[in-house]
Amino acid sequence: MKRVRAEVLSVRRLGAYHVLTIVAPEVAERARPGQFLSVAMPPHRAFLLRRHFSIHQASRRGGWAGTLEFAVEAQGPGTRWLAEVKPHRFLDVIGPLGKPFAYPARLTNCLLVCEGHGGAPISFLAQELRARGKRVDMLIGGATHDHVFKPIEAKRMAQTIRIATADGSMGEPGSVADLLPEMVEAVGAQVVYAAGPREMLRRVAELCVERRIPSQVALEERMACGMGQCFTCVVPVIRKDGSGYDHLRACTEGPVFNPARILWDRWMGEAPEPAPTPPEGFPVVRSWPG
Amino acid sequence: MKRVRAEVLSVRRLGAYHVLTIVAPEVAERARPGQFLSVAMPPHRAFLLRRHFSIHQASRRGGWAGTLEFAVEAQGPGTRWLAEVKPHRFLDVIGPLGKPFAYPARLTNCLLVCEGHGGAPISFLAQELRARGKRVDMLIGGATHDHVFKPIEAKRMAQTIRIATADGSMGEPGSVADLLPEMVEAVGAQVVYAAGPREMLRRVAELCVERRIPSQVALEERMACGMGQCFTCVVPVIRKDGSGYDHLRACTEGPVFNPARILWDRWMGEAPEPAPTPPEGFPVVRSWPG
Amino acid sequence: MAGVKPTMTVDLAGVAFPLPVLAASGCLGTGGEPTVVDLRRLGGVVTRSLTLEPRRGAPTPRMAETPSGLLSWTGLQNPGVEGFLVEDLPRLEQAGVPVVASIAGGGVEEFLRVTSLLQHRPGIVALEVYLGAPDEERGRGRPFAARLDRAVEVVGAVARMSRLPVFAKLPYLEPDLVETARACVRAGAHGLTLIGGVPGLAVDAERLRPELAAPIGLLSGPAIKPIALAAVHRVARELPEVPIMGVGGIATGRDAVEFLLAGAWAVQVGTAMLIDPAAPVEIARGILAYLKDKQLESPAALRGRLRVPGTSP
Amino acid sequence: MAGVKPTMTVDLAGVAFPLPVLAASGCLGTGGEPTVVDLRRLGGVVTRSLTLEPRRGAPTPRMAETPSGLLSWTGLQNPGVEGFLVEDLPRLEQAGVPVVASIAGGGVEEFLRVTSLLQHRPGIVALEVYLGAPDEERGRGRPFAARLDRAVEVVGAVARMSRLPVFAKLPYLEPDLVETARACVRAGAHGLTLIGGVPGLAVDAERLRPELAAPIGLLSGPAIKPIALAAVHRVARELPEVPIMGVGGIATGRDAVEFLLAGAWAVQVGTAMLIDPAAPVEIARGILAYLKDKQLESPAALRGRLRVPGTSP
Ligand SMILES: Cc1cc2nc3c(=O)[nH]c(=O)nc-3n(C[C@H](O)[C@H](O)[C@H](O)COP(=O)(O)OP(=O)(O)OC[C@H]3O[C@@H](n4cnc5c(N)ncnc54)[C@H](O)[C@@H]3O)c2cc1C
Ligand SMILES: Cc1cc2nc3c(=O)[nH]c(=O)nc-3n(C[C@H](O)[C@H](O)[C@H](O)COP(=O)(O)OP(=O)(O)OC[C@H]3O[C@@H](n4cnc5c(N)ncnc54)[C@H](O)[C@@H]3O)c2cc1C
Ligand SMILES: Cc1cc2nc3c(=O)[nH]c(=O)nc-3n(C[C@H](O)[C@H](O)[C@H](O)COP(=O)(O)O)c2cc1C
Ligand SMILES: Cc1cc2nc3c(=O)[nH]c(=O)nc-3n(C[C@H](O)[C@H](O)[C@H](O)COP(=O)(O)O)c2cc1C
Ligand code: FES
Ligand code: FES
Repeated sequence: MKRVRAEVLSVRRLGAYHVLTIVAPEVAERARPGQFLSVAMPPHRAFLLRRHFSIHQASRRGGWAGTLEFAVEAQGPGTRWLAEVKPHRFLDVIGPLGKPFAYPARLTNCLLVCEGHGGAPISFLAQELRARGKRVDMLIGGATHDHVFKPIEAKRMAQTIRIATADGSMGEPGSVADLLPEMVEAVGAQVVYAAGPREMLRRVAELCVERRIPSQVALEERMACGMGQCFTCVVPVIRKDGSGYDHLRACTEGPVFNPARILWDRWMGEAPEPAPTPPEGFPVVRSWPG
Repeated sequence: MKRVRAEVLSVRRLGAYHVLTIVAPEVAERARPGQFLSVAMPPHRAFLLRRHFSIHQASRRGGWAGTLEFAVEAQGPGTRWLAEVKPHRFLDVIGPLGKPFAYPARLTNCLLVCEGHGGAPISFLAQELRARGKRVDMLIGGATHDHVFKPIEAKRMAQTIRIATADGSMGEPGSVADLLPEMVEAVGAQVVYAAGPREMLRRVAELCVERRIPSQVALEERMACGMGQCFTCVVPVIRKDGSGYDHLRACTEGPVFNPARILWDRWMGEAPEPAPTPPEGFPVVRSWPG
Repeated sequence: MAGVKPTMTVDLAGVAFPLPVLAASGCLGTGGEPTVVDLRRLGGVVTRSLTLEPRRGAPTPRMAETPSGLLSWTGLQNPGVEGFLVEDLPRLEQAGVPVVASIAGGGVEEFLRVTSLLQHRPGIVALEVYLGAPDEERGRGRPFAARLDRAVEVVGAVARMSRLPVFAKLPYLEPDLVETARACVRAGAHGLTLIGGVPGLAVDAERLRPELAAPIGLLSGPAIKPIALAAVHRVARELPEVPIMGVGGIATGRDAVEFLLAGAWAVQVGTAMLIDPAAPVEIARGILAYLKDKQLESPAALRGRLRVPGTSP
Repeated sequence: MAGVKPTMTVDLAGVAFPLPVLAASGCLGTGGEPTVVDLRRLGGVVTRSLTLEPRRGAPTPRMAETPSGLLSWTGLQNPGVEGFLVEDLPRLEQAGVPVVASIAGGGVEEFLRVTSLLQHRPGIVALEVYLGAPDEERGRGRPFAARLDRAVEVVGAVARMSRLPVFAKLPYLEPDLVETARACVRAGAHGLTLIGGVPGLAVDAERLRPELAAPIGLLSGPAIKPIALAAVHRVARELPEVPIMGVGGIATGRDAVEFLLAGAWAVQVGTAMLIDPAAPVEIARGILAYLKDKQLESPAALRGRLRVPGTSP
């Protein structure tokens, strides 16, 4: 990972997103799909922490060599600030961070599933898989048609593509997870990749475990540092030997995980937990049985 | 006082200052020299409190009717933000606040003394005194020639004017307070008005008390609200009956005070105080003998 | 969606406040000053803490700005009970806003005398005992709240005398906040106001001096919101029957909702009102919008609804 | 002006730190992770608090952003002493940075076993006893620091065993901070680290849940700077001979200078390093610039130089 002062080349509106192109050759050179960037906020703000964004594009060749793209969905103060950044401003960027998606060695049929801004890394992945001669099929979704990430580009890259929106304003109504079982059959998916909201990822995980399809998901967990220092971004992941689980950092041991090993209930806060001992104002360490 | 959404018409660089012109008819109508404005800071900043500025100009007639001017000396984050505000942006402004300078009824020879951004209210006052047919003489100073506030305009309004700068880059080297005794004699000052740093004001006060010249000074004390609500802005002022002193709010009972009644030592933190009782983490109320 | 029309009235210890948003003590002068705040649109006004005699308070400087916070110590400057009754109360009464009188004193006796002078005055609906006030009698200037026995003594004495509901206002205490709150309630407090700021220091590195003459001040504003929320949550969980006024860093309707969810029955607004005199009005509007959105009938429906994982809702 | 060339070395309890700026516990992983932080340019590294066995820590979410602050609780996740010695210490040693091992445990015994395993390891120059750790033995999960007797017991036991200087790290306590600090020193602590964050709560009003699973976390970052400064000032004034590491909200060289003026001997940087991994380096540079500007020879020359009006300088 590198820390760079990256110039903003452009900010383009894209439906519900703003796509920022920045100049960061050292980062672009190494960036792989699934990895992310961390961007510092401006000084004197009440919001201090860096914000994290999946790498949507890294150009290593041609006229755009050395540039990176990421897509921002403006929600809170940090993303709103970024969406309004002016070209030629410099950003304090660290990247590439985290573990990328692994490419399949032998298997060829890759089904890529995304919802919302999860489309940013998935679209990058589609491109890289295609470059490796894989067959790519895609399921793309979002809250409204504005949230469906780059459907035209997806059509160009994918063999087949289906779209679902929560409000039915584009493609089928509902979640991409509803279309998943059918799609897996239809395209003969051998590997599934997914990025997007937890509920959707969890359903992807369940289906893939059930059908024994190898899969990888890119998660988002709140990150204070994004660089492995603070341990605020952990995800409960079952150990390889099955002897329990560990809290792994989404920023360094992720954000790409094997969904079969994630303790989804626990991660999503639905595990039946013992009532917390009275913290009396101080946090309490709770031991979590493996 | 009124609270208004005021459009910024222009921001002009003026030496070390930025002069902002805003549209605020209801405020402009009532504004008098010595009064001030309070300006809200933008959201999501680590600096929250309103900032306060003397009214430098209030146009009630002509093409600029309904506009107000104030001069900002960029020092900290709040004033730096204001100095960079773009025209047509709206500011949340409350004003006019505080007690204005009183105009003399019979006396005619007014000596006006200022240093730094104290020139902003003093220049407004000069204009109003002239409009009332008074003789105005001025002493203007600052750290460097860049800090001498509108000397050309002052020359137009004043019978005589002398300038002093700390670094000697304009007028005489030193403080305006050094020139004061001479100037008082030379112009036959009957009333003295002053605005600027405490050290200077205090010397003005001493001279005026000694020579029994009526005088008024505009003070700056830290203000959390500027509207009389919080009592953070007080100044120790001797009671009229001499029976002790009160803590008067600079924002409502000032910022213009009779300097003869200010306990300068105490205000400037130089009064010999009893050692504070151990606060043990909590502030301690200390009673201050009158 | 059936349009629920929430009522905003809240009842704390038998006092009905028309809105769950009050002006916090010390942030609206004594309440009688002319101000851009529209008193009629407040749920209530807590007065500046009142002592028997006028107090001049701490020397200046009295404030410093800190990251997302305000550090201040005015040292209980106030016009004294008489001054308040003559100068300020009439205007508050005329506005028809419920007045909570914040009472202070250097010792128990003073608290009692202030209580006796205030409790029969029309317009005053409750008393708030300021336990952050320095105990000049037995505490060498430390606040009454710093010693459990003294807090209990003051609150107990006032509660026994008072015909009005009594709220005990506590500064931030660690780790004994819950214990002190409980002791105040046992001693007779009908409700609690949490919290009154956190001690802090600001340093002027250029002049090698504290920014405040005090030199320690109380930190308020958004910076302390998480601290105040934790305080309210902890006490409300242990004392769910006791009316709590939540205060500390509330600047938006959403902030207020967070306090209500954490267990407050109503909220007070201090620093935010110094910045935006209309803040309490906006905050009340925000609570109303939230209630409508969630189809809830009153602020009380939010009380303590925070779902802590692993505990029943 | 005669160019004074300040030396930046500071001595705390016999340990010479090359710079007065250390990485605070828990904010540099265990210290062995690859990071953009250049370890060689730190005055020292305080490790994540280490327990005997690996701990998995608290469930997620573990953090929330608050106004000018970070609320977090990781629940002492750490690889255990063995994991640390094998995985992390070698890399720290190789970088040649002084290592302060932060030790934790659920009870006195665990603190002692951790001490015995760490105190002979080369590279470790001091121990920091984390009294914010939950007392699982006798405190029902409240921190050791919440009970004076327990704080004294742990610090005393570690200090008696340890061949290295021992720093007691205290969370924010009100009103008993000075008393607890003094008791820790009497019990054998050679120095103090102040402070370890302030308990806080953040609420997600949409989901009616606390933002943190814990649900209470520790507030850190600029928001708490005034609180930490007051803590350092109060303790330093009472215990001027005791080396204090100041920590809480330090983000700039100027912030660090404020802590040194208030009485700290050195500072630690936590949250700021999560945002800007080079923060400690910049902070050290800022201190140096200040010393040069003021013609002072070392950070020690700033110690407690804060001139409180009415007291002798
Ligand atoms: C690995 C990773 C990749 C991401 N990729 C993208 C992307 O490509 N496009 C995009 O629009 N967003 C992405 N996000 C989410 C993005 O980081 C958050 O939307 C953003 O931080 C919110 O900041 P805010 O100030 O707008 O909102 P606020 O809600 O004010 O943020 C408050 C705090 O919560 C954290 N936070 C809020 N939402 C999230 C979230 N979903 N995930 C992690 N932390 C969060 C923030 O970082 C901040 O610390 C990604 C997050 C992670 C962890
Ligand atoms: C009645 C009055 C009239 C003023 N008129 C002018 C003017 O015409 N032009 C001008 O440039 N400045 C004027 N000032 C000073 C101006 O308010 C401060 O320079 C400004 O608030 C500093 O804000 P900052 O964010 O730049 O600095 P910071 O130092 O970051 O401010 C931090 C805090 O200290 C307060 N503060 C800092 N300096 C002063 C000061 N000198 N007086 C009062 N509070 C201060 C700020 O309001 C803020 O709350 C006036 C102040 C007062 C009280
Ligand atoms: C300038 C100022 C003066 C205050 N004076 C008092 C007071 O006299 N009595 C009191 O109980 N609280 C006083 N407070 C504390 C507030 O009532 C409130 O508890 C605290 O500021 C936290 O709330 P906030 O963050 O909304 O300001 C004062 C606060 C400020 C900022
Ligand atoms: C994510 C995180 C983890 C922390 N973990 C520990 C810890 O394990 N042991 C400890 O003593 N302090 C821990 N702290 C507290 C810091 O060392 C420091 O005391 C506190 O954050 C205040 O300093 P700051 O404002 O510079 O962050 C942690 C702080 C953070 C933000
Ligand atoms: S975000 Fe800090 S360790 Fe992952
Ligand atoms: S600044 Fe609030 S009373 Fe003057």
